[in-house]
Amino acid sequence: MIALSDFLILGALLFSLSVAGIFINRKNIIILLMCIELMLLAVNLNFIAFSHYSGDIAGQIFVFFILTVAAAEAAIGLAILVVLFRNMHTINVADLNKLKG
Amino acid sequence: MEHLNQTLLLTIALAPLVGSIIAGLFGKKVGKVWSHRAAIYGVGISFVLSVWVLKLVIGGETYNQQVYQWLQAGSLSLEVGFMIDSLTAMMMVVVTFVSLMVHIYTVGYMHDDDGYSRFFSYISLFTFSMLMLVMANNFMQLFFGWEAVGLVSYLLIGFWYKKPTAIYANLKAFLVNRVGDFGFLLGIAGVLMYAGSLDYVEVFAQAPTIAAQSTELFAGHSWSVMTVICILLFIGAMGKSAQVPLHVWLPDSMEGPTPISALIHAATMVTAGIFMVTRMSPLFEFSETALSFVLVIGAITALFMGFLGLIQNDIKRVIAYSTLSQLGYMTVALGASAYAAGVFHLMTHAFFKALLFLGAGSVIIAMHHEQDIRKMGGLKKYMPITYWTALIGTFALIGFPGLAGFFSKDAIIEAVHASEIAGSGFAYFAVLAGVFITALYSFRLFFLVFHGKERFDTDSDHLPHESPAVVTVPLILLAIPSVVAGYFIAPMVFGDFFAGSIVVHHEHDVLAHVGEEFHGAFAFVLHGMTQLPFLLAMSGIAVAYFLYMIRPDIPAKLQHWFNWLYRVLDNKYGFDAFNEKVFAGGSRMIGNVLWKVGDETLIDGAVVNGTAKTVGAVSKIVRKIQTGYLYTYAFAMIIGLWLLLTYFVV
Amino acid sequence: MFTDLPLLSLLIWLPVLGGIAVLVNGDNNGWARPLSLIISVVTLLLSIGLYIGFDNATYQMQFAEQAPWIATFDINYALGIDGFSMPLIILTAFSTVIVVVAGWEVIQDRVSQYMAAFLIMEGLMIAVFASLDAILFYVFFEAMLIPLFLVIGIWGGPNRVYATIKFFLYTLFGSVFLLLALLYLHHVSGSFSILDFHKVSLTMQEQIYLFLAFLIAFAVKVPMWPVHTWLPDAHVEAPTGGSVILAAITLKIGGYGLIRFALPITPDASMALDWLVIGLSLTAIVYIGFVALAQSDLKKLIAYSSIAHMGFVTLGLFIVFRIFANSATGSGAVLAIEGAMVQIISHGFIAAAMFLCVGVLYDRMHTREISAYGGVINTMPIFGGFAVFFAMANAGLPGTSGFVGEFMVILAAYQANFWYAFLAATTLILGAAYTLWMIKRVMFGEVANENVANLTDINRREFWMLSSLAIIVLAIGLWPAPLTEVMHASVEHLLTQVSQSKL
Amino acid sequence: MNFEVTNMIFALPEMFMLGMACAILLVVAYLGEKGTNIVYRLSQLTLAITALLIYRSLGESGITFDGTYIKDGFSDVLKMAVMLINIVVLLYSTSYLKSRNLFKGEYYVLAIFSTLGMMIMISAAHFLTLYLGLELMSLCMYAMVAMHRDSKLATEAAMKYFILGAIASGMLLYGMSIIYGATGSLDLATIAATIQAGGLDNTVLSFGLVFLVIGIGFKLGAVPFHMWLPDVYHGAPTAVTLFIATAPKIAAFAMAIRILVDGLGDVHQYWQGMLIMLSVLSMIIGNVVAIAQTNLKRMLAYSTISHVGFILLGVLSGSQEGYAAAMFYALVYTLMSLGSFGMIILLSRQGFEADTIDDYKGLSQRNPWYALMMLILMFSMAGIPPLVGFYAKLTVIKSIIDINLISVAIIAVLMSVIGAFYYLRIIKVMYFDKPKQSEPLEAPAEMRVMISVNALSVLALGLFPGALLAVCASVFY
Amino acid sequence: MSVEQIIFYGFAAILLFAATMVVVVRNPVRAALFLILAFFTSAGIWLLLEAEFLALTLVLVYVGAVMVLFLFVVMMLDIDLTPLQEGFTKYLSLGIVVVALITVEMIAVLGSAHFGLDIVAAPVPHPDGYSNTKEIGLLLYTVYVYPFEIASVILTVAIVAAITLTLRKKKSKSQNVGEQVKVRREDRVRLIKMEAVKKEEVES
Repeated sequence: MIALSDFLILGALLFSLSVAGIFINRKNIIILLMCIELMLLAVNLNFIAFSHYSGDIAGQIFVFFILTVAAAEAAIGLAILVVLFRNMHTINVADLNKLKG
Repeated sequence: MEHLNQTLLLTIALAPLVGSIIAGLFGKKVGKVWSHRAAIYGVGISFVLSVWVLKLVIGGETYNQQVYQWLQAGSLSLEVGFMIDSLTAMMMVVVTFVSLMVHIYTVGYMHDDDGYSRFFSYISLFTFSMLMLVMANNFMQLFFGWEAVGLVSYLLIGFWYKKPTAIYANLKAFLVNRVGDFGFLLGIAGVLMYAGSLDYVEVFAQAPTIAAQSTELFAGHSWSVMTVICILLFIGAMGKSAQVPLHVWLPDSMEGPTPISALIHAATMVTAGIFMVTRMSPLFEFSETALSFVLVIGAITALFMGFLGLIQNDIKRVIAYSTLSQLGYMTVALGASAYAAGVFHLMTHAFFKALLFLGAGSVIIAMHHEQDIRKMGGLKKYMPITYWTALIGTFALIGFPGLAGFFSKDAIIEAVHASEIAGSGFAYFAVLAGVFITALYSFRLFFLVFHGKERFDTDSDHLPHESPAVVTVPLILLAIPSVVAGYFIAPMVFGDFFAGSIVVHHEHDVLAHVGEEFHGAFAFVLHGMTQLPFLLAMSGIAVAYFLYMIRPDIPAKLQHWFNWLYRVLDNKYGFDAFNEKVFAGGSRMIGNVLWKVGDETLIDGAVVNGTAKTVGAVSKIVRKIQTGYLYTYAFAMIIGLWLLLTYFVV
Repeated sequence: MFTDLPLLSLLIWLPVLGGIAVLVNGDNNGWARPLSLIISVVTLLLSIGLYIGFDNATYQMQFAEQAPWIATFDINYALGIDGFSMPLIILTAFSTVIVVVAGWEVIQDRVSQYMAAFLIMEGLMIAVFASLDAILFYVFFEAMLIPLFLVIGIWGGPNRVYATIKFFLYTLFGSVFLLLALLYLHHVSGSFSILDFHKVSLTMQEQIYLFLAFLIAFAVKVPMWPVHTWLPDAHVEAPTGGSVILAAITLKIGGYGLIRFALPITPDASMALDWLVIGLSLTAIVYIGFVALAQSDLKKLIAYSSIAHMGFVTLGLFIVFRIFANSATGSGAVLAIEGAMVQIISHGFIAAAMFLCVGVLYDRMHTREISAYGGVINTMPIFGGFAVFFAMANAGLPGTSGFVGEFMVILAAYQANFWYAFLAATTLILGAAYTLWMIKRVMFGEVANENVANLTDINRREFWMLSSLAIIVLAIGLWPAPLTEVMHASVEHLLTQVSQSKL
Repeated sequence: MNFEVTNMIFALPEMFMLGMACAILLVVAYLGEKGTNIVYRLSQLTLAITALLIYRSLGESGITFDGTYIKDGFSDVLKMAVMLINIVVLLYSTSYLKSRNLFKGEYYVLAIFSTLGMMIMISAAHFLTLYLGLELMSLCMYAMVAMHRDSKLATEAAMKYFILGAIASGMLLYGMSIIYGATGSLDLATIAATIQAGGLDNTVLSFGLVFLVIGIGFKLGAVPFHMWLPDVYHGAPTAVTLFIATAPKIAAFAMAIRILVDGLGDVHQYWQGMLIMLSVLSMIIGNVVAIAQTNLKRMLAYSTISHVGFILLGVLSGSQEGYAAAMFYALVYTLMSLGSFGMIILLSRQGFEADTIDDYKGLSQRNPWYALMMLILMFSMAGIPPLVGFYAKLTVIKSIIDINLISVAIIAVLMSVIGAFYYLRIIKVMYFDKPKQSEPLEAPAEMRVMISVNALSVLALGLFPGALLAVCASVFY
Repeated sequence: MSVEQIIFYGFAAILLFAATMVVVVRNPVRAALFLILAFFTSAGIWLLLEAEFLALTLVLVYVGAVMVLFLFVVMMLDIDLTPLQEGFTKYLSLGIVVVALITVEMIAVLGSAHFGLDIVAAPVPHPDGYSNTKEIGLLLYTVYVYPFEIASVILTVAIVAAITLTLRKKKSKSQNVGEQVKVRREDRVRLIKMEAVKKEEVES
């Protein structure tokens, strides 16, 4: 039998990886967006695991909505990325430093 | 019996004030003549009524009532009121009389001065203040008068406010007086603490109780309360009455116009200290320590200030030092518990010293405001009235038998001789030596001014001439009491005139001891002729005559031989230099250090602006955290996550 | 008749609304000055109604008004005055008239704003003295900073920015602790009424913290050493009117606050920490006395002298515990508190007068450096007379109001400890030294330079302004009883409060 | 699983707004740029009518949509506030948008949708609706920030906002998943009931709470989750800054209350410490860093951070009074923020942003009235009575003093003193400095009136704060 | 070890590997492909958890739509990859340490002490004929109709936003004579005042 904790730890590792990815990656914004997807994946895993072990379907419903929103989010994120690229001709994270202090 | 009433007393006190206000505030409108008339009438009324009051007091009346309540705090009531007894009445007469003389004299002396009305305003105000001082029935009012005369003195010394020396002198006078007032005020505070009241009668009634207490000012040292209070009060007297070391202001005060030198810095204000200690005799009597202190200070003043008179060349300064010396005599009398003798000397001194000053003023007018005696001489023939009155004054001053000064001074010397309290031996020596010195410098002055060759330009058209009547009449009027006032010695010193106002404990009662051998004024004169003081005075005159009339070269040689001594005297024992450097300079330096280092560098610089700067600097550093890079932002969030997890979960 | 009117509300809101009216009226027609004068004079007349209708016999709050204001927290619009606040309100009303008159010709730039600022400030200050609700008090206490900040900043001297911001932050820094203390007291007592605060019992530790909070707040206002450094800067940069209000009223709020809050609310802590306040007060008197001596700027000198004089206020308030310890009768304590109060009032007049005098000179010469002057009395004799008079008052000469408070406090201080009196009495010397030395350098001597030679003596407006102050200074000095009578009952009550432990 | 149609009436304002949003979208689609004015009027109308609808239903309360939607006093008041604020926001932004060629229908569409998101958040009774509302609001705002497509700063800001916002959403979701795991429910009421029943694993609860607090902290802008805020405020077009600086704070506050109080109120001892940390850091960093700013928008951003610290003070007190205080603070803050950013818009014109502090030099001479209004706003932000900002600080500090957190209160007041400095600096440049430019200020009449009303209401509320305080209090007890 | 466990650990390993690669690879296309791998393995794990509907949705929606969108954008932007080859920067090690600490803490909470089998028992598998999709559908259109509607709004907004941001109006190549004639001076010429020197003065 697989314990709930195994799923949760997997989720935690995934979550940590995505978090690490966000600041490890300093060059490419697209990869940041992907890291965010990974993070949501970790959350979804949590929800589904809890839902499964508690026998409550609500968690899966939530995941359904997260998937929906994540898609919308990705769309907007990519749209902003496109605008950014048109303006700056780069998607290098390190070039986003006009606003500071 | 009810002749002494509030209206009468208020009139006496306020008449000069009214005169002062008219002359001062409306001087321009009413003109010069009405200014001096208002002032003179005011003082004149006071004088006449004072004489009447004296008569009533001699008749046995006394008065002690409040005029109005000044303030009430809890059970303590501070009032303005009058207390009239023999001491007060005598002082009132002296003050108003001298003041009246000075007023009249001023009409002539200040005739051409721009500040004519202002001057009358000031001296009338002074008269008012002095009357408030002497008529007070409580310490608060005494202090009021005390400070008020100080104020007027300040204003008058600086009367010629364009003169740098004058405005230096008035500031100095005020500040040195303030040092005295500092002690005085503390003394009053002490009185209030232990007596619970500031009313004379109540305080004096409590004197024995107070005397029984002791206090610890420094841990481990127990002091008699009465000693502390009396010494504090006496510090006030030292300021006002110019006792060493608070005497430094008096010679400088001669920067003021001569009439006020006569009125304030010779006859009346400077004697306020003497009056005050006399008034407080019920307290001082309980503290021999304080009395000794008074005695020693007085003796030092009497002797050492006399020396300084020897080398002065400014006519007014010589008289000023003689005043210091005489004030020392009075103080010595107080210290010896011979209050009556002190006050008696105060009175006689007021007359002859005012006379001398006014005479000097007359000379100064004649010499066109030249005050250096080395440039005078032979004035006898030019100004006979001044000469003769000055002679009377000088004789009175040195205590020539029969003149006023003789009685009072001899009484003091005898009293000190009889005194047994600590320091009386030294004091006796000092007052005896003082007699010789007094005679010496007085006649040095007299000879240099009035005798010998004219040392001024005799060819010019402006030869000295006798002063007008407004000047000479007061001289004559003052000369009269200078001669005759001494004969009041019987009732005032040895009689019971002051009974009820002065308290002397039996064991200190030196005057009673002296009085046993007193058999009337004439006998006293005859007796005096045979005594040491008389011989000393005569030898003083002789030496003066020899040195300044016969062999004028000797003083110069002496000065050369004893150069160091001369320098000491010329520097007035270094008091002025010391004060200027240590107190004035020191204060300014402390002020600067506290300001620059304390306020500006430490408080403002380090703490206030330092905090602001630190916050600003921190701000500039902390804003760098906002690098602009996304990963820093994310990292910050992760740090936050880590912190929260670490603190609140694990 | 006066008790029927909501006199306090009138006194607060008449100047505030009047000030707004002046502001709205603007500068274009010539009404700003006369309108302001009328409003301030009417306010002054109304404030005299307080004196007339005042009942000396009771310590209870009089002319009380109460209306709910913020119901949620039970914060009320509660007003009332006792013997402490009543004279201060009259002082405020009087000072404002003086300020309006003082600014009559001098202020040419944005007149309506200037006048409005002072009128509004008047209302706020009166409100501070009249408030019986802690939050109401605090609101007015703080709100007052705004107009003063603007007045100094807009019409002030060259270094005004530094001075205003320093002034504002300094005082704000102090007062936030007051806010904390008030909120804590509400936490403990469940009410925001100051009179309820008086009754609440507190542990020693609570009292100590509350006391320190009060002390910080009010010490900055007073100002006490070492939190005084804002005052010289603010004074130097402020226009004359600003200096007058600052010296005459603002500082007083510090002393008033200690009377109203620190002493009755935390009597035990006040007693335990009286050494601190006494020490700081004596430091202020001596230290600041020396510092004043070193000043070369007229206003700075007077500002420092204000600090030294205010030292007597705090000294007077906090020696009472020692006096109680030393003597059974309370008359010394009464003397101390009343002395402090008299000093507060008297300093209001004298400092105002001194600043006006400097203002008179500054308007003509545009410098405050003492060295730029000399022999002014030659060209301005009448002014010189006033200046010397006020200088004497500042030096505490008997017969002027400056004497009364110092005299009372020194007398009382002796009963606490000889050395307190000793140090306090040094002001006799130091106060005279710095004041008269300044007078000597500015007023006396030969005419120092061309500018001084061209000075013209004060005009009628300035004459009346100064002479009205002179009359009051003299009147209080000669007969302070009418002033102290109104506070007897309140002082007695305060002493009962401080002598009852709250533990 | 009863589907009760009648209860849907509770959601009438949302429904109306959604319908109007779609209608506006159609107008935009068909009329294009020509219809922007109509869109603007329609948007205002929508907000106004929604406000009216909410007003008409005041007093009714209940839960509907099977526990996903709640209507109570809290939601009504906050929604009303959001509507009114957004009406003013749209009014202020119009002239700005017009002068910068941004006057397009999309702005209004996104604004209305975002407002809808806020309403959903405020009325959320369920993690799911809360999350969806949050996303709806945020997605619109990301897009709005990027709307000025030619501006490098704006797009940079949008990108940062988006990435960090997405991370924060991820964290929030992670927290929700843990709470779901711990309590077995996503419904706030059920969660509360489960916690009250006890027997839960507290470590897990507080673990989940950490992530929820991060999500809340991010949306509010609390340190250390604040980093997006200065950059976004600075980079976004002022009209958008105005939008995101005001109403969304109310929604974020509502989210905080919904999650922490409605859902996890019984474990407030767990989140109290976290909020103390966030609050203290926010007050310190916000106030200290604001001092060094020269750009007014950026300075106001940092000031926002510090205000958030104060709002959190009220929340963390865990008492009803504290919640009411925090709510009062949030409302007051939005009002002041509205005025301040409105003033920037008012002073800006084509090619000139009026967003550096120097641009305000001598404003009192150029236009005394605006200077006075700005003065009121700045003093209010600094918390000086008799302006309403003071009462906001007063109430939150009172609430933490009542729970004996004196040291936090001391930090709060000290920081407010530091904060006063930079507000004073604005007043200083307006009143004490000489003007740098002399061009007359021009703005549409309605805007001039509105800004005056805005600032004067800050004063009026300062004189009579009782009513608003009572409203806030009535919501909680 | 049961089949389930083998599947789980196998998938988990691949998932973690794929996720790591997403984070560390520099080429966005490869990152996207690894992400797709991660989604696939996730879908597998979800199947283990009896969430069939969601597993399929993940594959369909994510792999089929979202990742395509990603790849499309990557391609479209035509990013010059060379500057992106630079290494990691300075605080990285610190960051890794912090993340590691966080991970440890998370595992400590989520580990078997709190969620082990002895605490949360494995659920009884659903009976045959149980339809996960049906269950979700039933709830979605009844209980969660309100969120469902909101989700639709969010999708609408996403469309609107994306279009607003990226749609560029074609510059009209044709001349509009009418407008050219109607043009006024103000429309074309703008007089602006510029200060001679702009002093970037920072006042403290």
